[in-house]
Amino acid sequence: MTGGASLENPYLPYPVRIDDIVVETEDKNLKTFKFVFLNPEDEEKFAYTPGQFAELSVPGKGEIPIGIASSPTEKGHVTFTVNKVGLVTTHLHNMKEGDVMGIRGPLGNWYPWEEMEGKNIVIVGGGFAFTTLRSSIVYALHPDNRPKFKDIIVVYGARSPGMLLYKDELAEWEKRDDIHMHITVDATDDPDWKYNTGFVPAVTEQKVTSSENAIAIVCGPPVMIRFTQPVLEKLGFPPERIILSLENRMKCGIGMCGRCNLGDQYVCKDGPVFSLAKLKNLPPEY
Amino acid sequence: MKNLLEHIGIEPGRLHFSWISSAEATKFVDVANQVYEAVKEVGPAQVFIKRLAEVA
Amino acid sequence: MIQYTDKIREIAGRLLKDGTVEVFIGYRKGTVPMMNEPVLIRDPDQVDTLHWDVNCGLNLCNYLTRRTEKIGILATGCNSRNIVTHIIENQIKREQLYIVGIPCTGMVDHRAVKRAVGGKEILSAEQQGEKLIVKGADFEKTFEIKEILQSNCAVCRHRNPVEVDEMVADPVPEQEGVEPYKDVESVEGMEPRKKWEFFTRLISRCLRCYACRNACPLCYCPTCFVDESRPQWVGKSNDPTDTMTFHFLRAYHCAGRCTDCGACERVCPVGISMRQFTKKLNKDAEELFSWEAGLTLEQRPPLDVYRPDDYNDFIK
Amino acid sequence: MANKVFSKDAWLEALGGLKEHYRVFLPLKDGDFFTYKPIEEAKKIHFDYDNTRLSPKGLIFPQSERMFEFSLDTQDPEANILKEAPKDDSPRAIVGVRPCDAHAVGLVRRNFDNPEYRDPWWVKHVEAATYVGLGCNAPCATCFCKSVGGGPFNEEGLDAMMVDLGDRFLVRALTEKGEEFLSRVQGGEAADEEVLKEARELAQKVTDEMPDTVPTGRLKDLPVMALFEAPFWEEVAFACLNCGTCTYLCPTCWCFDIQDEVYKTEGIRLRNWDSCMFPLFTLHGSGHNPRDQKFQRVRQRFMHKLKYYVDKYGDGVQCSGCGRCVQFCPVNIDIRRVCGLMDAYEPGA
Repeated sequence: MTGGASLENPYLPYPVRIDDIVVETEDKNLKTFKFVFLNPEDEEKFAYTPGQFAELSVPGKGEIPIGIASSPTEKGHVTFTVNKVGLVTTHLHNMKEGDVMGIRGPLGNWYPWEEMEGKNIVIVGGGFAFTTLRSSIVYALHPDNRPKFKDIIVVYGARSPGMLLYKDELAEWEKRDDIHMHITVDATDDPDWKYNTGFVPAVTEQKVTSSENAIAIVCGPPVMIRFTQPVLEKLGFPPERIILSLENRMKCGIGMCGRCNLGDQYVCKDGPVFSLAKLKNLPPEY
Repeated sequence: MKNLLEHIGIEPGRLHFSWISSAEATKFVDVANQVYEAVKEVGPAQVFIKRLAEVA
Repeated sequence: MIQYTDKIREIAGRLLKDGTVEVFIGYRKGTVPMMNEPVLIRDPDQVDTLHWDVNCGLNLCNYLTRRTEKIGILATGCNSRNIVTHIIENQIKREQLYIVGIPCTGMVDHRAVKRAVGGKEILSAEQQGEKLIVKGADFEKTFEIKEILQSNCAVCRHRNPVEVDEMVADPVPEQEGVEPYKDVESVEGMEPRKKWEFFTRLISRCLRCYACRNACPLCYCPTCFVDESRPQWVGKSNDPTDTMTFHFLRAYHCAGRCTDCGACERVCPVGISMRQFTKKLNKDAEELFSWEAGLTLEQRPPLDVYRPDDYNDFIK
Repeated sequence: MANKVFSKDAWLEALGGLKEHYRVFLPLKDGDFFTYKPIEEAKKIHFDYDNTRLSPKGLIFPQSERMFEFSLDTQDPEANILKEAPKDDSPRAIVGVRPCDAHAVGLVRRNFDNPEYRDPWWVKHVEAATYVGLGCNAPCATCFCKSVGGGPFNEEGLDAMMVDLGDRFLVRALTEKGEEFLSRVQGGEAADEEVLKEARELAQKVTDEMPDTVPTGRLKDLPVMALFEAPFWEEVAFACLNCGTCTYLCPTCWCFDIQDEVYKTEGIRLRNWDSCMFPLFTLHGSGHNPRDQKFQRVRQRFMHKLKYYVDKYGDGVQCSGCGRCVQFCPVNIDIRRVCGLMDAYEPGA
C-alpha cells in the first residue's frame, strides 16, 4: 500500500521575505506580517482557501501554526496576524521588514464554502482568533464571490477598542450594506465608542435573529466558544451548521507527529475546522 | 557541584567559586587572575561542549 | 514472603474498614516474572490483590505527591526515608499518612538473574524464604536471594523503616561492615579523561525516556529543566552532550536528598547504572556534612541550611 | 521465488560477504541485550536472541534525525533558507528481523506514507531497506503477535525469511528485493522439497501451539466515546511513571517532535522521538493542556493503538504484539490486560 502523494518534502518551507509589519493592538502583542515569496512560483503552489493555516518557520527557533489572515483573492502576498506568546512568536515579533524566513502550507481544511453557497453566513469571532475570519470576510465580499451567498452577519468582539484587529477594515465594512457588522467590546470608558458593549455570546443572541438557511462559523477563545454554542443552539442552529475552528499544540501540521488528535482526527490535517456535530462524537481533548 | 563535575571528568582548576563583596575590588582582581592562570594551565576544554547535535 | 503479604492484607483491610485511611498504596503481583505493579486500593474487599515479595523495588513514595486523601502506604527502609524527605520538603503532611513499615532484606536485581540464566526467557520466579526459584522452558535454577540483590540493597545500612505507624514484622538486623562507596572510590582514583570516558560509556545507551527521573520520588517539579523551552537549558535530541547534561543535572538535583533506593536503575530499559552519579553526591554529603537523607524529621538537610562550620574548601 | 539452504557457518560467512552491495545491520549482543548494529561491529554473530531490546524502527526512523540545515550568517546570500540534510540511502539489509517488527512497518506506513502526504525520510529509508526476517521457533510468553494479525512466521513486511532448522537456515525470498538479496548472497544450495516441507511443518506447529490470548474483536464496534469515558482508566494509569519506555521501545509508535538547534551561525532542524506519555507533548502556548492528567495520557496511548487506529484505518490495531512494553514497562502496565479490559467493556453495564 503505497500512498499516491508525490515525494515532495512536506516539511520544507517556502522561503519568504517580510514585506510589511503592522502593530494591530494597543498592547503591541499582536502584529500582522505581510510576506512575499522569494520564488514567485511558490505563491501558486501556496494556493489556499479561507480557514486554512500554515507553519511560520523561523530558522533557529522553530515553527508555529498560524491561521492565514489574507484571502486568496488578495494577490502578491500572504498575511498572518501573530500573538506574542512563546519562543517562536516572540522572536518573530523582533524581526524586521526585509528579513527572510519560511512558510509551510497551506495546511488543514477550510470553512465549508460550497455548503455555504446560497445560505446566510453568520460569522462569530473573538479576540485574536479573528484572523481566518478576516480572510473569510474578504473572500466572501469579493465581487466574484459575493453573489454566491445571502446575508453575511458578523459579530466580532475584543476586550477593548484598542484590542480589535484590522480597525480600518472594520470601519470600511461597517459602511457597506452587503455585510452586517456587529462589533463589540467587553467594556470601554471611551465616550466616543459608537458600537456595542458586551460579551460576544450576548451580542450574538441580540443581533442574530434567525438560524433559517444559515451556517454559523465560530472562532475564538475557548470560553467564548463555550458560551456561544448554546446561544446558537437556542437560535435553532443544528450542530451540523455550527462550524468551529480549533487549536491544539502542533508540530508537523500534516497529521504525522501524533500530538493534536481528538480521537482518530488530527486537528492539523482533518481540522482545524470541525462541525459541532462531528465534535460531539470525539473526545474533547482541545 | 564542583565535586560532581570533577567526578565525571571535568579537570580540577576549570571551575572556581569565590565570595567577593562589591567593595572588594582587589580580591576580585586577584581571584580573576588566579582563575585565568588556573584555566590557562588546564588548557582548552575537550569535553562537555555542545555543538550542533551529533545525530543521524 | 507469604507472611508479609498476609499481614499487609490484614492491616490494609483494617485501616480501610475503620476509616484510618481512605486509600492504601501497595503492590499487586505482576503479570511478568520479577515485576510487581504499584496499586492503589480504596475498597477493603480488594485487599487480596495486595502482594509482597523481593520484586517490590520501586519507590511508592512517588505516588504520594499532590494527593489529598488520608493514605496508608507500605514503606521499607529507603521508602520511609523518602517519605521523611517528602514531609521535610512539604510534599505531603505527616498527619495524612499511615505508614506501614516493612523490615526489608533487599530486592532482587532482575537483570542479574537474567544474566545468570544466560539471557534465556524466564517464565516464573518464585520466592521461597531466602531462595528464588527461577524457571524457564528448559531450565530451573535456585538462587540464594542474598547473592542476587540489587547493588544498592547489597550495601544498604537502613533496612528498617525510620518512620512508621505500624510494622508488619519485627525489625531485621542491619548489615554491618558494608562498603557502600567502593565503586565511587574506584572512579575517584581515575584521571579526569578516564572519568569522562567512564561516564560517557555509562550513559551511551540512554534513550532519554526519563524513566529514571520519573521513578525517582525526588523528582516532582511541575516542569523539569529538560522540558523548559524558555530558556531551553538542554537540547532534546540524543546528542551525547545533551544526554550527559541531563544525567549530570538530574543527579545534582538529588544532592543531599537521595536515599539510594535504586528505583532509577531498576526501571532503566537499557540498564544504565545512573547511581554512579548520585552515589558520589551521597558520599560527599556523608563525608562533608555527616548527612544521610531522610533519617529524621527533626533536622533540615545540609543544602537547606547554612552553618558557620559548613565545609567550604571549594570557595576561594 | 528463490530458496536457499545454508549451514549456519556458511550463512554467517555469506552475510560478511555482502558489504559491497549492502550496509548490513543485524542484532548484536550489547551488554545484557541485543541491538541492531552494522555487521562491521560484530565480534560474534548469533541468532539466538528472543528479540532486540529496541525495535528496528530506529534504523528507518532514528531517535534523532536531521531534517534540514541552514545558515544564519548574514553574509550568506542563502541565509535562513532551509536545505534538506544529506542522507545515505544506499541499500541496506536488515537481517534477523522478527516477524512482529516487520509487521509493524506496514502498520506505521499508513501514517508516514498516505494519499495526502509522504514523509520523505521514512519513505526513502524504507525503500532502501531489505528486510530479512527470522521466524520465531520459540515465541516468548509475552508475545501475542498471533492475536493482532501477525504470527511467529508471518511474512508481511518481510522481503526474505530465514527459518532456523537446527544446524541450517532455510532462506526464502518473498519479494523482488528479497530475490535480489538472495542472488547476492554467496554459497548455499537450492532448497529441496524435503527442507521446504520441514520448514512449513515447523512454522505450522509453532503457530498452532502459540496461544491466542489477547481479544481484539469487539474494539471496532464499541463506541469511541464509551471507551473514552470507561471507568477503568484511573486504575490502569495509577502506577504509570509517564516515562517513555513503552513508546520508545514500541515498533509501532511513531510520534515525534521537531526542534531547531543553532551553533554559532549554523543551524539544523531535527526531529526526535516524542511520547504521548510526556505532559509537554500536548501543552499549548497559553499554558492550557488538553491532556494534563496522567490518566489522560495513558488513555491516549491505549486508545490510539487499540481504538483510534482501528477506526481510522478500519483494519488491525496499532500493535504488532512484540511484547516489549509488557516486558520492560518499569511498573508492569500490561497492554494485554488493558486490551482485554477494553475489548470486554460493556457500556452502561
